[in-house]
Amino acid sequence: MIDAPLTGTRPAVVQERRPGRLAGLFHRSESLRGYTMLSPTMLVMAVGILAPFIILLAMSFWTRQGFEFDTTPTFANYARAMSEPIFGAFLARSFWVSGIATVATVLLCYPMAYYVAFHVHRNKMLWIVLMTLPFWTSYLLRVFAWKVILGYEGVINSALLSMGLIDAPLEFLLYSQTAVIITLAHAWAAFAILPLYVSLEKIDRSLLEAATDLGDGPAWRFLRVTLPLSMPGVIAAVFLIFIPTTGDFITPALLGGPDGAMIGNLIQLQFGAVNNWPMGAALSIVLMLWIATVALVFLLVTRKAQERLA
Amino acid sequence: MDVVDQLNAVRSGKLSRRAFSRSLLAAGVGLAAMPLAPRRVLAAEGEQGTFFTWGGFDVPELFGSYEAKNGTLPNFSIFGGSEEALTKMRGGFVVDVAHPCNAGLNRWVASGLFQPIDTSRLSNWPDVIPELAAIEGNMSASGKPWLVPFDWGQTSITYRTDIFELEGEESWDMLWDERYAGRLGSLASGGDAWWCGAIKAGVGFDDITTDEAFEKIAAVMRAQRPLIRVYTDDTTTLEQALSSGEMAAAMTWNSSAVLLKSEDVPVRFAQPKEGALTWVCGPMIHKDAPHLDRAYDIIDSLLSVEAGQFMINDYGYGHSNQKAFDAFDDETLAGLGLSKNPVDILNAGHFMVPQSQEWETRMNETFEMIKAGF
Amino acid sequence: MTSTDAFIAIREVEKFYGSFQAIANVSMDIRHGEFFSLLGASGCGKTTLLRMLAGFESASSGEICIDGQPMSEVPPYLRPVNMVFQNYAIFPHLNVRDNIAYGLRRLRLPRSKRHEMVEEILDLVKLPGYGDRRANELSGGQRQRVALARALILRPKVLLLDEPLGALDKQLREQMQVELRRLQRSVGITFVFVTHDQEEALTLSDRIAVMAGGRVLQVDTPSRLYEAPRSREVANFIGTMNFLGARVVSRANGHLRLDIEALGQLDLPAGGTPLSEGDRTCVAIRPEKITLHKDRPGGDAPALSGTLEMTTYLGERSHFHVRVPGCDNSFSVSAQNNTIQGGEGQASGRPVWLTWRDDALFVLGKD
Amino acid sequence: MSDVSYIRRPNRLLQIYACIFLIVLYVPVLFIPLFSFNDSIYVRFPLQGFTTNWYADLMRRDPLWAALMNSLRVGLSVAVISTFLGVLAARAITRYRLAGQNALVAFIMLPLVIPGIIFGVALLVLMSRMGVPLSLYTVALGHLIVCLPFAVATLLPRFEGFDRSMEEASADLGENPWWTFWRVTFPIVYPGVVASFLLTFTISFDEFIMAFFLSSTDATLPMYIWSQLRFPREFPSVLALSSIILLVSFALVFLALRIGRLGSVRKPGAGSNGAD
Repeated sequence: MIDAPLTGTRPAVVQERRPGRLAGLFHRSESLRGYTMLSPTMLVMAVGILAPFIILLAMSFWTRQGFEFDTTPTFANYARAMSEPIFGAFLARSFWVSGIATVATVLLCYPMAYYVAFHVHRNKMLWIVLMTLPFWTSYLLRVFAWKVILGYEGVINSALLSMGLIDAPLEFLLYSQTAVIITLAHAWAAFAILPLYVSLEKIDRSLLEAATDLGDGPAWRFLRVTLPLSMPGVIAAVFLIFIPTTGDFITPALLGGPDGAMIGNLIQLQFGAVNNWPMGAALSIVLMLWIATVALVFLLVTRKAQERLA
Repeated sequence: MDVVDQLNAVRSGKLSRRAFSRSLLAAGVGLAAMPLAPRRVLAAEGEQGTFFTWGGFDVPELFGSYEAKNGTLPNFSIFGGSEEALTKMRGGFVVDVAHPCNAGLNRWVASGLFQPIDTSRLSNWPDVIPELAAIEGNMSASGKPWLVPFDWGQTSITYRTDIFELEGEESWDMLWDERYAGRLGSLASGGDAWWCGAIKAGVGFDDITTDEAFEKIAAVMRAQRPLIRVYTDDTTTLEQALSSGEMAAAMTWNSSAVLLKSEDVPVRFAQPKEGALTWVCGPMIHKDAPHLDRAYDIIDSLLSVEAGQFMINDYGYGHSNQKAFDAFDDETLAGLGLSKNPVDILNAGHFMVPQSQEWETRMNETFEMIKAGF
Repeated sequence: MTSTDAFIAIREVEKFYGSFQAIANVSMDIRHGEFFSLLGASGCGKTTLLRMLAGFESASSGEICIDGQPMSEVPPYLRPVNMVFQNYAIFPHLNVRDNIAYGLRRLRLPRSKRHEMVEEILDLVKLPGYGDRRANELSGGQRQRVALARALILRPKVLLLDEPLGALDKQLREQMQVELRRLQRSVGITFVFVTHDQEEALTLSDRIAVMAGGRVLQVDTPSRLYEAPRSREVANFIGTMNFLGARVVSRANGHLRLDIEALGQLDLPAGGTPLSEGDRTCVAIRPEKITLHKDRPGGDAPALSGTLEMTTYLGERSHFHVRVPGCDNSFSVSAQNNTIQGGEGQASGRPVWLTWRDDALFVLGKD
Repeated sequence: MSDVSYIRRPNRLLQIYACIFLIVLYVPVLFIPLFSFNDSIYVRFPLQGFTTNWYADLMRRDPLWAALMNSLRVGLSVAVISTFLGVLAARAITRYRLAGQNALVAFIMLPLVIPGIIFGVALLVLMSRMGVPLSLYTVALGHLIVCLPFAVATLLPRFEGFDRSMEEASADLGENPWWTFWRVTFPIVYPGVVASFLLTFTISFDEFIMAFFLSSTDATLPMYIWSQLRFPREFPSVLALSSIILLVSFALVFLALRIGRLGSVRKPGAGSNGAD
């Protein structure tokens, strides 16, 4: 937009409350006002995101030296992250575990979101609240509760034992990747249900009727209309679950057992017991880059799949 | 409750939605404007000292004399392991008193974050068992100790007497017993497990820094890993697993066995023939302690007889005050793996030797790799 | 027009959005107490101009003065104008009374006084007793009245109306037109009214500015606009018009001798047109000023012969399309049904003759 | 034919699935109140007997109350600030055409797609490098970063659906931008503000990872729970407190829903006897 230059030759305004020159400029320049309004948020984000990341990036090129850091830049940490198999293995395990958990969560929540969007007519809000209320309890306690359920004398084992289906408690339930996956899927369900519900609810019902009218049965209608139109929700849900769970370290720490530890635990160790902050920083950067890559690939694949379907 | 009243008012139409939003906002701003640190609110009672310690030591029973003197309990900050604590303090976290153990003593002192303790300011100092205070590296150049011994105990094996079939004497072999593969537990911190591995591997604590020792211990730890159900820093997990029978034996401290016995679980705190791992912990004062007088009050309170009796009775840990043991008979103490003469225990077991930061880092890295399966 | 007439003076105002020129050098005056309409197709710049009066858009260059005061530095909330929005912009979170009293906050009136004013204005817009209704409980016409009341209660120097009747059905629209006119008379405030509906503009306005492509084509009273449009564009926009291409043969004594297609040479008054010999132009005639004959009329008045193409029956009158040889477009003829010679059932393809009174044909500006 | 359309006719299979889903969703959560009445410090089956001791015990657990208060303080501060900043940002984004707008929105949403551990670690590094002592303020900053994207994401649709002529009408009626915001904009986007407030409060109240890296002496409730997971003596009290929190939040939500429903029932009823 082109604004008139503020020339000094304008006739004086005889208005009672005459705003100043600056206020005038402010009143006229839309984008200036916009940026001013956005600036506090941006400032917080800059302090909270940009600054820490710059320092994290810098630190990842340092090396530990006793209590201090050697700030000579070096790729040693990244070289280690590449060469030592433990890091790659943990990264792969993290992606595997949270990938499975994500797929399971989205698959299990989709019918539920679908049900509420299409088959609940009264009190939809009540259903939404019912589905999100469990997430108002502490995450730690929910994880802990799963420990009770999956445990040696836990609910599942007791039930199976009393039904005579097993002779001894199943030990693989707890302290395993299975336990981590089950717990993550439960704990993050709300993050799948809400975006799925929103995207399904948005679908114009007349589109479904049109599909039926044009000869699609329920299955085809779902595949050719409902599913593609709800893809934004599916993608949002996948990102909202996959990314945070990849870096999770509490759930594996509490339920994972020796074989369930994930990259988050390794990073946390670098800042804790192992006390190698530069290595931890490097691992964080590596994790972030990998997540970005995986996310990108996922986006491309879904786009391709959508094109194929359409 | 305020919010409920407000909601009711909205419902009955007494309050317009605008007024409601405004009051909600006002409440939010009010609360937001409240200082985030509650200590400022307590300032009227005088600033209290901060004790940086393990969970479980933040109980009023240990601070009777402090409370009597200052009218309230000190502030607590809780850590999960002493490494984590040191890392945090090196990151600039200032407290008055922190609570490390003898294994970390050298590194804590080397960090330059602490000041020697003036024992003349501690009324209970004369009753402290001198051998505990005389641990290696504890004397500063000025002749004052860096760390005042407070609690001491053992890392050993707690096992279910009804499940674990003992073959011969109690021994560290119990935690390497393949009959109980998947039913053994271990503490996750290298500060316990690695040292126990050294005992099992027959490495003397004085040789623990050698490469050879590293390899031997690592081999032992690797052999143990497939047998372990879970490594955890969380003693509750081990206790629960023991009490449910999920585990037959686990590496624990004294307190786990005491707690399980009080719940009538048939367990024993083993006295392995190779000797248990022995340690002593105690408070250190931060060099920039903002409340130095309170810091001494905290330490003196920890050293009191009352605190000692609570530690022995409720937690099963040893205490540094000789007089605290007077209330207990020898049998009780023996059952806890304690003795009125701690020198007996210290001699019978393996007393942790403080190590350098480099060693700690190498050990932790190696042990974490082993735990992760590499 | 003298400067004292200019209650709102718009001087050489231009508005660019990027490189797009929304308003092109517009200058005009609006008199005090006048019902003034901005008429044009959508995108002609009429709403932009209105929003510049309200202060929501600033001019890229030029100046707008209201009651002698330049407005460019005055933000919307300090301007002595109020607006009725196209969608009425009734605040959904307030009831009718609070909506109407919205602008009174600044005046710091006692509650009872405020209440009284609202009741008074509710009577004026014929919504007594509706104070407690919420916005979503009102019909379109009621919303419009509330929007009017909300703006009028502040006694603005100018009331701006942005196509306020567009969202109403035909019957309600006509009713509201009458009412708007009544209101404007009774409050005596200058109204600036934006519309794309020429009939509405003709009905309501004291004067109308016809706009196209960001320019003002003509500012005039409704009758002058209808009877004497200055250009083909204006003529086309207001009502239906038949055009005949023409060339100026000569000009003398305020008369033009024109060579008109299909008609041959004719003398017409030049009016204010700046035409001179050799210029190409148009002559125009309104459909209702043409008389349709089944048989060749007598006398020597100019008459055109053609064939009837189509008849549209419109109840009180009928519309005929007549093709005349030598003309590009077919002629539009409108006649009251009681005056048609030959009545209903005019068969297509039959020959007809067209005649008109001498003064019905007039010449437009340069093409 | 039923009164619902073809697309919406009931599906028995889905109904059964929905029931099972809700049960699975709730069972783990309901263990918390269940064990808060169990007469054992260990959380395990079989149940040992009924007791309300843990609730009575709550009163004496000062550190627990301190942790709760800390979490409330941080949560409310974070909710107020992030909602406020979210309102500003959402308004700026929807109201003005800004260059690089998409990049700015993407930047704000960044924390949604970066694991919390990385943020926690990065902020910890920054704080320690700058010599800022850890406190509830640093925790609040961390939570703010986590919550802001949620606040903006909640508020943006509300502002996008906002009819700009409402604000113009207010300006036209003589209100300056400040009053226009409070008298028109805010009341209209109010439901979004409440949603954002509740969401950010909930997130902050339960946030663990940031608090893990950024807290000091003053533990937040999740940090306290974490420390108590290792010490069974206090743990049942944690369960008791959590049960109370659960109950209060259930009550509040249902109350709010009820009010909402009463409001929405009243409106059409009043409308039907009015318009035209």
